[in-house]
Amino acid sequence: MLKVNDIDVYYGDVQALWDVSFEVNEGEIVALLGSNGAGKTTTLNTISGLLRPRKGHIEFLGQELSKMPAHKMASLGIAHVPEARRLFPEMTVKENLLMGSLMPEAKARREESMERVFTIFPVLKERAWQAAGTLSGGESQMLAVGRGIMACPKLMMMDEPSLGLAPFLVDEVFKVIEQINREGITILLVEQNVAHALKACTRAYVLEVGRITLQGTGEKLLRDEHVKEAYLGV
Amino acid sequence: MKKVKLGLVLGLAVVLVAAFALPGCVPEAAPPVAPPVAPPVVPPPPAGPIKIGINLSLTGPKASFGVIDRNSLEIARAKFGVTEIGGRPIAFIVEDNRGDPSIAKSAEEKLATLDKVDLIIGGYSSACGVTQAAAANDLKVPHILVNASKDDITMANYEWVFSGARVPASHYADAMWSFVDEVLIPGGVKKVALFYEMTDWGTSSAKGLRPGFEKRGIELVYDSPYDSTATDFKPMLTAVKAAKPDMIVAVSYLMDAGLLARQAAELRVNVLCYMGQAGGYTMPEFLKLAGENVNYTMSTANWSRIPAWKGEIAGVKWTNQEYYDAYLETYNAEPDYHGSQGFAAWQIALDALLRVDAAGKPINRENIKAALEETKLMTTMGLIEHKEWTDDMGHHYYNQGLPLTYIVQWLNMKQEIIWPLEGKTADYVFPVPKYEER
Amino acid sequence: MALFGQTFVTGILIGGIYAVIAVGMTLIMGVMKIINLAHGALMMVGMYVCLALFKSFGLHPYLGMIPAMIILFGIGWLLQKYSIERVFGVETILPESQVLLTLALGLGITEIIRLIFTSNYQCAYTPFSARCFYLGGMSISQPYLVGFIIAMAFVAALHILLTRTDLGRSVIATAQDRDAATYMGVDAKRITNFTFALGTALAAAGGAMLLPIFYTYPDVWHPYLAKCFIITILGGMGSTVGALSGGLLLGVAETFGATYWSPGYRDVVGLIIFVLVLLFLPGGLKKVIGR
Amino acid sequence: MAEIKTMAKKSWFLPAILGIVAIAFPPFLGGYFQHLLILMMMWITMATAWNLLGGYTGCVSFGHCVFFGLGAYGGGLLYLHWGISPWWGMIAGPLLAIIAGIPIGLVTFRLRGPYFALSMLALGETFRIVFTNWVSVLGGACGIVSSRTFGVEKLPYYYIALVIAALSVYVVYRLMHSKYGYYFVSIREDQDAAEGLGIPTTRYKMYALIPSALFTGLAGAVYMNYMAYIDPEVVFSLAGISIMMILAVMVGGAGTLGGPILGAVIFVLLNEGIRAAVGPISYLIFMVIACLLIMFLPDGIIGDWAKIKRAFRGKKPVYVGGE
Repeated sequence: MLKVNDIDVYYGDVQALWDVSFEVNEGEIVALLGSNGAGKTTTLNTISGLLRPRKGHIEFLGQELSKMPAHKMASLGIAHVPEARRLFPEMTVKENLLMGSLMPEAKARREESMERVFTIFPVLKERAWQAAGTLSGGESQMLAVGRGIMACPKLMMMDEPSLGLAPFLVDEVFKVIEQINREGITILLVEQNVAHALKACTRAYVLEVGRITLQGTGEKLLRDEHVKEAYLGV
Repeated sequence: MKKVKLGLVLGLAVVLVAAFALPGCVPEAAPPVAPPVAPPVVPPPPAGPIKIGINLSLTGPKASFGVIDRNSLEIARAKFGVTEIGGRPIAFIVEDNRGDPSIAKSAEEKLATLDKVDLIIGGYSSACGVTQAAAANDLKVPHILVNASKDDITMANYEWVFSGARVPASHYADAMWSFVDEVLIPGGVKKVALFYEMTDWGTSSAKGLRPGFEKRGIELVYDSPYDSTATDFKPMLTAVKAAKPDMIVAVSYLMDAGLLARQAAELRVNVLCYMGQAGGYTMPEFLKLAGENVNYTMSTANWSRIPAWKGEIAGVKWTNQEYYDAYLETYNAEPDYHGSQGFAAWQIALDALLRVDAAGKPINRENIKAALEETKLMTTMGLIEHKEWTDDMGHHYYNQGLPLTYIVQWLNMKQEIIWPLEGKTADYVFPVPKYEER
Repeated sequence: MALFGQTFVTGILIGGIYAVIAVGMTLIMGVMKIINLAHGALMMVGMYVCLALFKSFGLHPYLGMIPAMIILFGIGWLLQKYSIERVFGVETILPESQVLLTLALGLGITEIIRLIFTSNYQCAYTPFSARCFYLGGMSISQPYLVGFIIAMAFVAALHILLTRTDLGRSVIATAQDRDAATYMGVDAKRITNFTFALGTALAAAGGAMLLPIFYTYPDVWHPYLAKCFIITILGGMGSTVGALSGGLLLGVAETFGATYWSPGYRDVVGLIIFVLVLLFLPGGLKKVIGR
Repeated sequence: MAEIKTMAKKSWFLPAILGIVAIAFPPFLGGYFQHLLILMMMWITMATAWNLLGGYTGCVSFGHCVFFGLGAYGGGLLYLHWGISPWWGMIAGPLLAIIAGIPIGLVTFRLRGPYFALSMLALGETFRIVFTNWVSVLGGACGIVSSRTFGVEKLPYYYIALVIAALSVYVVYRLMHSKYGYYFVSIREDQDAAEGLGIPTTRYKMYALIPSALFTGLAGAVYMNYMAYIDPEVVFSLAGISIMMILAVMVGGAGTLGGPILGAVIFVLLNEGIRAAVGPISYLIFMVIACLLIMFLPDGIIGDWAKIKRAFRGKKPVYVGGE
């Protein structure tokens, strides 16, 4: 579904990614793991078109992404649930959700998707008229994910959905991720919470200082010595 | 992209070089060994045109009047048809000073030293007038002031600066006092509200008015400056109404006069007499903006197309009405007293030039200056003489004329002269009817 | 009492017109995060379009408002697309170079208008301009009232546009988080162009409402630009309700300052409010009233 | 060619040449050019002073006319009230500017970016209106006509303006080559990070503001003495003083030492040159050029020098790492 081939990405003159390649197949949950500053968010922003690779290609459903303007991604069926939530703080919860479904196909199913989000996250229904800036950390995360669901995407890219959440909420979030995936949305997950992510994902890649160093199924990586040492603290 | 940038940089370079070269292409012929304290006046070459520098605000917020002045000078030049004197053609060199005193000084310096003009005409705003007059006097170029009304300009002893047709700000009201004494005070005016726009002109006019009221025992119940660019004068007029004056005296710029008349009518600020101080109250725009609300408004004035002032220069007869018609025809707009001052400035200049030539002397700065000192000429602003005199406020003026002032009243949407009585075109209406009863 | 009431009514009526001009500025400032110093000059262009229509076709400024808004929408779009956008987002030592560009544009536009229409003071006087009615000793000017009503209608329509439509929500979203809006599929550049054009059209509407009660000349805009800043800061960036309340508040405060203090210090009142709000109520009235 | 380059690299070479030209040349010029040179020196002082606070420290002030105006009024008020020679304004003016600058800084430095710019703009307007209205103390709208110390002579004014301009450039140069300069730039680049490093940002902004106000005030005092006439409309002008200062700096290059100097020279020459050449449409042309400069050289001529060189070289590749 999504193929990233050999991309190099720069911030100005500073290189951030070297020869990054990976792919996501339909129906999978693919995790992109790594510590702070490894280049995970950079990778997502490059797929989203906010950054441009100097070298390499990105393909989504057979279409070349690396030359397409950033705002076209949503219409192709890619939903980006960004890091640090990036909600619209002065808009209400409901308006934030509506913003998720601007593309014609998603717009046609707006009511339906809204119901779906409210079933998954009942608390959002209670807070529907509250400004997004006033939500708690867990609620904002739910809203960010909910906004992604509103887009009825083919691929959802999630950037650190568990960041800064209480442990029981983290479990909750991963449950939701798996549930969304079961409903037919492919997921590209960027995480620092390696243990959780590896359990949830089909396959995973490890990014270290801008390079892919390891890849394999979740179970395989869970048993990998390097992963154990560096990320699982075993 | 690259090509655009290259073109831009090249273009810029050309402009810069031009900026250096254009003013500089006439090499400065400064006197080689002259002592710097008193640079001698370089006599202009006998042949070549007679150069007249025009230094006015043609752009910027004060452009409107600078343009009227320039247009009027052109009309005057066309009207009298003198294109050459003593075999030398007359050339106008126009400089735009944007109403900025430091640019006005730059322009004056350029005219005097690079263009080597024989005479400069200009100065609309007071700020520019001050610096232009000082520069002209330093550079020993005769300068005819057009509008700049600040009293101080001709109170400085500038022997090269002539101010015939322009009225010092504190004398705009001269004609009013006899009217106050003979009509208004007997008619029951005891309390006056004074408001004035807060530039130099408004402030100095107000300063000239206050002692006059004080001397006559008339109480000032309201006295305030205001910003002439405001949209809404109702707060001020509301306060004026609450002060219950018998008479309003207003010093207004241009469009604020119209708005004030309109809004005074809306608020029904009824007084026995609403007296403007020339400026906006005598101009064509006043009628355009205030419509029928102009009626009964009085104003001091120093020019109107009605008085049958006339004269003859270079064998061409003129009247005020002819100037008015020519302006209306050429520029499709009505002139006002600023323009008349511009017209008069060329009358004064042309008269001086012709007298120099008639006396058989070469036309140069010294001789023009000497001729201007002798000026005694009927102009659109009345009889002009450049004299040294002291007024009752103790102001001592040099080379200052005193154009006649009188009072007009708007009646049936027309300006009529009502005072002094010997020049009247209509009888004054006093006290004026209330707004409700009009 | 009549003094107080008259002052209050006058302030409210003029404040409504201020609000329309400022609401365009507050939108642009909210979305682009730069101060648009060309806003006043564009309002002046709107006034001249109305004036030209009035002079040549006798079209009343209230009707001329519609073509004026359309024309200014186009001018705004072009200016944004071909000039301001070029420096927008370019890394510079001082981001304020963009502000300076808008200023240079504003002054340049003023000179173009001067070339076309000359520096003369002009007005669109109709007998309607001076009509008013009286209510308990207070006079209420009809053109002020009509201007106020149209202004309120514009602010309301804008508010509905911004909160009830996808286009409007995209504008607000872009103002709050440009990248996140892009993730949602919003073409932020296009939305910025649209916002600039819409803001410009609203300034033109404000100019059209001023024309029957005021007059115009190429430099007419300077005080209005200052008022727009004050209202934007007072109301909070990007907020229609903030701009409305800010406009009304400024109108009333100025009017009271002029009546009870001195007409000469009228503009100082606004400036003092401005600095106080900056210091003690950062974010403006928006913070207090929600949005 | 190479020799010239190495010589130019020595930091004293260019200033020395410029200095000799600036000292030796003007007596041979006519009055008009001397006048332009005086204006140029005044603008160099103002642009350099603005650049210290705006360009280096990142506090873009849209209200520097406050300091210019106070600098001018220092001497004006002495003359108006006590008949003291406005010459003393050269001391009183800048002093007044600093005295006003300290509270202004304390209040406005709490704000950042566009908010700081706007608050300064509002202050500039407030000063203008107060000076216009308060007739009894400040002279009001009529302004102050004062005496001229050197009469018709222009050269003394020129040399004084030259010394002040040179002094302002030297002071800024020394400041920027001390630890202060380092702090100033770090505040501009990232105020939060600077605060995180323990730099008292408000105090350092004040250290930038005081010399900035001082030299802007001195320029005002020179203006006052030279023109012998001031009024609030002119010296507290937003479009004529505050904005033009920024424009001069931006054209030359903000945050560079040479930028304000070059910008001021271009500003005066371009302004007067176009005005003399084309008359009333000059302002439009001036603004069009300003627009193009900002659009294509947003960091100014010196700041974008590399860009200009690249444009001249056409498509030739730029070698990184020197020749």
